[in-house]
Amino acid sequence: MLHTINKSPFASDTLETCGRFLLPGDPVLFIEDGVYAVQAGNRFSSMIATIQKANPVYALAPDLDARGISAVDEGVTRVDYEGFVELVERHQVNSWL
Amino acid sequence: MLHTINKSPFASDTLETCGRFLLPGDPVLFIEDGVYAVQAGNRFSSMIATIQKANPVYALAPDLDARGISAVDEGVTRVDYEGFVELVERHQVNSWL
Amino acid sequence: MGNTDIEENTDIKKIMHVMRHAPHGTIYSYEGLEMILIMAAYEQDLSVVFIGDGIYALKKNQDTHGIGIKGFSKTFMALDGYDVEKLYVDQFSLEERGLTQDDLVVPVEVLSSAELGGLMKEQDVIIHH
Amino acid sequence: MGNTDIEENTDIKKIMHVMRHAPHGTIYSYEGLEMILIMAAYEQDLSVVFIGDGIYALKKNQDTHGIGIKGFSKTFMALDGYDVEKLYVDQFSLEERGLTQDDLVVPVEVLSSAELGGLMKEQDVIIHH
Amino acid sequence: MNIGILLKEGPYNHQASDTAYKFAEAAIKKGHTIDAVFLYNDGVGNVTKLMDPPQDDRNIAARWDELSKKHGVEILACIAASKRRGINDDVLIEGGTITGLGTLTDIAIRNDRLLTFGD
Amino acid sequence: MNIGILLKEGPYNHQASDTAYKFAEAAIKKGHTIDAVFLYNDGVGNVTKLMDPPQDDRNIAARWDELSKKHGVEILACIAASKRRGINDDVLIEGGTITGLGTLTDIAIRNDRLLTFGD
Repeated sequence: MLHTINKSPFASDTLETCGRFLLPGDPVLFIEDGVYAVQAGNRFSSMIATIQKANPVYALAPDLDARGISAVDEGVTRVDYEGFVELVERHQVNSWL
Repeated sequence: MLHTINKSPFASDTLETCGRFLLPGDPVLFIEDGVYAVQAGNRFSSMIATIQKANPVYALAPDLDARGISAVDEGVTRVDYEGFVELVERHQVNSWL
Repeated sequence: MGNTDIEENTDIKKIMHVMRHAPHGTIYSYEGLEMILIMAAYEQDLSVVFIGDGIYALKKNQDTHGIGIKGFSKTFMALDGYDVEKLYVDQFSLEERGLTQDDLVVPVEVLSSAELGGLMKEQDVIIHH
Repeated sequence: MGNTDIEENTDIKKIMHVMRHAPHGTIYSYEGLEMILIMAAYEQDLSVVFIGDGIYALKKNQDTHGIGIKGFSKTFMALDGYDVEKLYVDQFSLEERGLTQDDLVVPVEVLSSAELGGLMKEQDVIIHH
Repeated sequence: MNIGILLKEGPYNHQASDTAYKFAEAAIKKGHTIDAVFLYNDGVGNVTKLMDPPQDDRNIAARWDELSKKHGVEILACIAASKRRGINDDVLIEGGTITGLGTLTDIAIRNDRLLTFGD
Repeated sequence: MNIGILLKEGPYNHQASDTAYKFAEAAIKKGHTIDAVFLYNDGVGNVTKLMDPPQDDRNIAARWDELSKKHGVEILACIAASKRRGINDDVLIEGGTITGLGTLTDIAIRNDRLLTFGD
């Protein structure tokens, strides 16, 4: 199951909430304001590292670029909208609004 | 200066953010989903107690009633819309949306 | 059993509604409930999960008279009559709010986050409100 | 000095705009900036404060081409030309995001929360975006 | 006391509209003047006369219209925000006016208070 | 693969509408079928033809209209949510339809995926 997160972790509890329901192996895709979570070296970097122990983490590249985020946490994979579609091809989707 | 907070502290960072900018004596009024902050015995009770050391805390009674909150943290004053107006008569307003 | 039956069988989808917003401050919980009531007529495998502030929609003794907005907590009691019987509450969210099952208007099953994660994994469709 | 002059003088209001939302995910920051640009023509005592995710609006190297939304970070550079010179950033919010002044498109004054609280207290009007 | 209101969210979806109305009502009852309600962001959605909620629910647009007619409260929608969201004179309630942000600045200047309601 | 989209926020105010569109575009390009975009909550605001954004900005309603006409994607607005917010046939884009929540249920049942975009 693909989990998408579209909220800034600083403003909203969505990342922390979603994190409790992830099963090992479930991919997590950050989109929209959610991508601030994977900016390298912010307060949430250790949480992202923890998630990555059991779950692949993706971030939507156009959303990163729009926000001027060039450096993302290690191990985070950048995908474009086509990559988003490919993740949806492979998984049912759980959009944590 | 009257500070109003209208977001649930569980979902949003508004309470914690506003808290950093309060000056001693400034009243804080919780409205709408913000009133969940003063429900007695939840995770934010100690933060409300800390704020009350320097700031009077109010909560909008119609919003408490609408949410079924009968027990509020000690020291929190219930006001109706008329009481809201009275606070505005006495203070400039800072609405933390 | 013919192919038609099998076909019909696979047409039953597991649809989960996840209530995440507090009532009244925003409409998501209310309009979410409206959606659940309509979907209930379609004989799918529906479940409703309350996570985070979504739990507050079930709080007893809500009186919305003063804010001039229609209350709807009692409508959750009607779900049973629509054969929507799978109501789950996230234990962590409940405890964090200092609430217990006794504070809620309907009987629910309280589950751990891990158990709910497992249920989510089984779904064909998940809609957050 | 006549009464008229005093009257005019007290007509100058201290108006503070508090930018609190990240850009692009919602429109608040963009429409907030539109409001500031119009108000700038009215010769009031304007200030703009960036708190929490509001700081992200000032982040360098934003390229919104891929999401199909107009970028506006460079418009903050134009504020100076409109005599909006009081741009303040909350130090705590900046550090929490692993950012420094070098990451921002315009020169700002970085203040502590206590200092910003003091500035807020002096205002006639505060508008959050 | 003269009070201006800035309302930044649309009807029904957020409580902001209801709280702003209840506040205005209480302030008027206490003898204050509500100078204007200025609608910004999605707030412009408050003044479409096409709104048609269930019969047992409040009609938010009609309520603002009545406040305008009964108490002379100006109900103003920002033109730029309105254009983005499909609000124009064709759908505007009688008591509403579409205007620019300069008007909001005047409201901020001429009143003792400017209160913001939103999300 | 057949995909349905549920869009829960209005245009411009939230990025949801843009992300949903970009996703639909990419999915179609990859050979998938976008069956329908169902608009709920403030999402119904996506389909008013009165929308008139600045010339250098995208026109979100026109974009959905085009998606409908070019690729046969049904653009559907929930009737109850629309009535609350003043969306009716008078202001609806040509490619849009106002319908009930039963239609969303059908969309959820008949597609391989139902993706939600919102706030």
